Amino acid sequence: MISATDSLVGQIVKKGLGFQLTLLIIMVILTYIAYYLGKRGRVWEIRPLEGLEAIYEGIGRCAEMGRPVMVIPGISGLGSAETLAGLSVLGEVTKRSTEIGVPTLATASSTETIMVIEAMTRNAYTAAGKPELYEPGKYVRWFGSDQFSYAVGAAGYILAEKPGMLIQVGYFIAEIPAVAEAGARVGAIQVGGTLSSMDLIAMFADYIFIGEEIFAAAAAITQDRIQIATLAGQDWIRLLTIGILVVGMTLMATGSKVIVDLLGM
Amino acid sequence: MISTDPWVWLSALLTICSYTLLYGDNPLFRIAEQVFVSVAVAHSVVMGITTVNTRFGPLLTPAATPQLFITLILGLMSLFVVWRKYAWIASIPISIMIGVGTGLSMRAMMRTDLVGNLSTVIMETSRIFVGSPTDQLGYFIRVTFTLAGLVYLLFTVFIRGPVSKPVGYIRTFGKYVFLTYLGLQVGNDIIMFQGLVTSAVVRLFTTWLGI
Amino acid sequence: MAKIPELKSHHIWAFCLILYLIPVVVPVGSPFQISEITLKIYNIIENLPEGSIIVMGGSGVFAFDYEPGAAMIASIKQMAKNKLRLVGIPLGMESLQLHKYVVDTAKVMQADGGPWKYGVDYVQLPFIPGGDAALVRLLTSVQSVVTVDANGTPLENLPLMKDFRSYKDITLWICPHWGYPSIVRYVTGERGVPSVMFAHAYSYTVYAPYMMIYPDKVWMTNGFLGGAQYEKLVGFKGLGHAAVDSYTLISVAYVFFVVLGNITLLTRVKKEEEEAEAKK
Amino acid sequence: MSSSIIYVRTYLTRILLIIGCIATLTSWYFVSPHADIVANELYNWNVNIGTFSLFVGVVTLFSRYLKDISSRKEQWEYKFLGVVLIPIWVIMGQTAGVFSDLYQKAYFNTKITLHVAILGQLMFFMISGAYRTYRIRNFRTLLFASCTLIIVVCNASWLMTPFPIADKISYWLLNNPSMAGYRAMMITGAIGAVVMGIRILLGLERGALRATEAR
Repeated sequence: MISATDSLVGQIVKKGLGFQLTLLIIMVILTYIAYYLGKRGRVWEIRPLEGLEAIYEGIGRCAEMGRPVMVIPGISGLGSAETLAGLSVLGEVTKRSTEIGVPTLATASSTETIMVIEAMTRNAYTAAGKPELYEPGKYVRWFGSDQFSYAVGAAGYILAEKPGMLIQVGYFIAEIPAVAEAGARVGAIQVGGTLSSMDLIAMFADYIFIGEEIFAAAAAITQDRIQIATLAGQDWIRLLTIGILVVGMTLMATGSKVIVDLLGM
Repeated sequence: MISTDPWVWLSALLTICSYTLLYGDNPLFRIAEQVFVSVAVAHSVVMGITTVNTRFGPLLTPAATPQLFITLILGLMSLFVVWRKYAWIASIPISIMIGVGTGLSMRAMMRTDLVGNLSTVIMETSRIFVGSPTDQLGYFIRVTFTLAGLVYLLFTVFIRGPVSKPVGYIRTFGKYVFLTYLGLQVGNDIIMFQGLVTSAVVRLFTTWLGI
Repeated sequence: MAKIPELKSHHIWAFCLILYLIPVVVPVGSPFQISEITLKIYNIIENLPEGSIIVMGGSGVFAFDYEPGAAMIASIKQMAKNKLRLVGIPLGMESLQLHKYVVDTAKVMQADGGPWKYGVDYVQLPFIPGGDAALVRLLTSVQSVVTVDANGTPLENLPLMKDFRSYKDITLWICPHWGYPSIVRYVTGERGVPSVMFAHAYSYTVYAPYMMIYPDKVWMTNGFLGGAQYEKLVGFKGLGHAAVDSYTLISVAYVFFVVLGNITLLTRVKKEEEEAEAKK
Repeated sequence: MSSSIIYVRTYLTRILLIIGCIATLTSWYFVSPHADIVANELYNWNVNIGTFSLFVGVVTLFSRYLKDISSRKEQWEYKFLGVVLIPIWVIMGQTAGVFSDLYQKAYFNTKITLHVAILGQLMFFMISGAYRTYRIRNFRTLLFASCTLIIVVCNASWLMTPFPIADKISYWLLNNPSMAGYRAMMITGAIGAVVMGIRILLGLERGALRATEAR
């Protein structure tokens, strides 16, 4: 009976891909369950993130020093998940700093991102009961939509305004050194996070969001149930992979290659 | 001897213009940047026209197929992405591209980046106790660092009870694993960026000025 | 203890620029050894049977791919010497220009006095859009994706393309581009074709896990250093050598400035401590 | 636009997306010649449709530049340069051909030269940045700076020549601790990518289709 089933499966599923297909199906199920629970109101706690705590502390220090905070949510448009995470951070920073009278400055290279930042700043001042302090273009600057014209403009903006804290969270690539070096010159505390050029951010930043921590930070800030549920679903899969690794390594230590064979590589 | 090739002169002058960035924002850098952006966009147009000619040329011959005609329509529809009002027209060809791209990325990521790495980590466990001490240490580091890194990247999982402390230590260790990787990567990046400066310097002083 | 003043960035940059000029005026000619992995790749290509088809392909940005270009040029010289055949498959918008640049610089074509004849030993395909979907389809049927070469010549008129129909005809895929993950995932992972990447120093660190996944099928050199090593193996001096030459001085400057930065910090802390002590 | 048309449109795009995704997955995981035919056809379609994406940049750029030039917005002069340069370049490219020596020379000596120079000068920022940020204040900076410096010196011939082991140390560090750190990220990145795919497939994530939603 078993061999008959095996041969039937063998006729349908390609050789060596059975486990990968099973894992994919499990991932579909886990993702959907997490989404379903999130939609029904389940909220998961997110572990403390060093970068986020540093940002909150940094706002206070900027208030003490009488210097502004500068936030840059990356060089991409709104289609990038990293930029959206950066905007979540920016929204929270603007809200908190406006409440205690610290100006939040921002720049970006994409015009659609600039529009969103401008709206966020206006809302933050209105919510803080200080709408008279808001002026379009006063806190948000645009230096061109090209990578390096933005970088040159941002560096000049930093040198002129001397922010006490520089936050770069979003989508960045090779232009990071040109901007972050200016931050180092004015002695700003730097917090950064991106996926593709994290090494360059890490070189300059005092606190970093490592890898997908930027999405965790965005979810923690917005408390968006679906975002948190996605994070939780991915965590279940990460736990599953850690489980596969631990079982596989234990068996391998006893001389059994069964998990490796099952993985089909 | 100084070069007499006009292309070399153009290249050298543009290099100088771009290096004025180190002095600060200035019109020379802006000109260089505009040339850069314009040529990049113009190149994509030239490539686009050439590729359209190559791919859709058969439409004017008896070898034309209905599929080719359909993809021409879909391709033209995709251009509507730039007009906000009619962007929805582009959603049809884009949905095909996203569908195929998503499927390809899922199967390839699953095989190579996920299962491939898991299989490799497990295999490496068997090599921790064989070979030279340097190799043994290397395999030990590979396995433990990967596991610690994975534990660090759990965000909503909280282990309570007696094992919570050890897991906390693993998580802290995971953070240092990433810092080690990032530090080593910056070190290796240096040779890349400085090599690009070298090529610019060689262009200016050897090719242009003939030193 | 006197406080060391902070250096201005412009002074540091001016100093570095002078350092860059030194090897141009007086070549340092720094010696370096050949890494095991570079030698291994060299030997793999060296031992390929005459007439084997090698693909140079992928997608990337030319300016970044300038770095892998150093080793690519050297390997093309080696291929021509060993009577191997090469097909260029550009999957990125600038890849065609990179392919032309490396082949022209290697001077292996008959027009440049080399042994290769276009269409017989080397064919350059045109840019193929479509990303990974194009690559996946091309692996199973080259002619269904592309029908002419970069000059517009029909593929059936090129003798080399008669022997190159699918992944089964590829002996080795070399990627001098940033987009190596696609090559590993689809060419090596799905079709089992061995692949080499002349990696950027940046991409060596991030693509190294692929070498561990496919230890007998994926190999990478490391940046300009790997390029210089490959040039040395093939026996000529190109951009790799120039980069390594200037790196000799720049690496010293890098260490010097880090040490200086720390001494500056130390003197500042000491000074602050002394001032605090005096206040007491 | 009436809501029923929007409804039909949304479902049509969803169905096309699912067909593309399922065909690609089915042809890989299952023994199915029919799925192979559909997938292969869709790959060819992708290549042809992808050709047109090359024109999107120029349309966007031109519409923005022309607007800025007509309203004499700040730095319109540079944009004017772009508007003049692009057609000239396109004519040159079409006349000479992309694989010609003339085109190659023009492209290499402008765009590539500039790109290499701009990227290269980041090296200067990295050195002055290292001077300021690699100051050992805590364990984190100690670890980070030492890792960087070890690789910087081990890659240098002045150390490699008297101490050939430097090359081995460099590769050992890159192939072991560095590789393992990135591998953890690669694994979670792959999980993230597959989950993103699943969410797109299940209609929980609109991804790039967001860009084409009617406003």
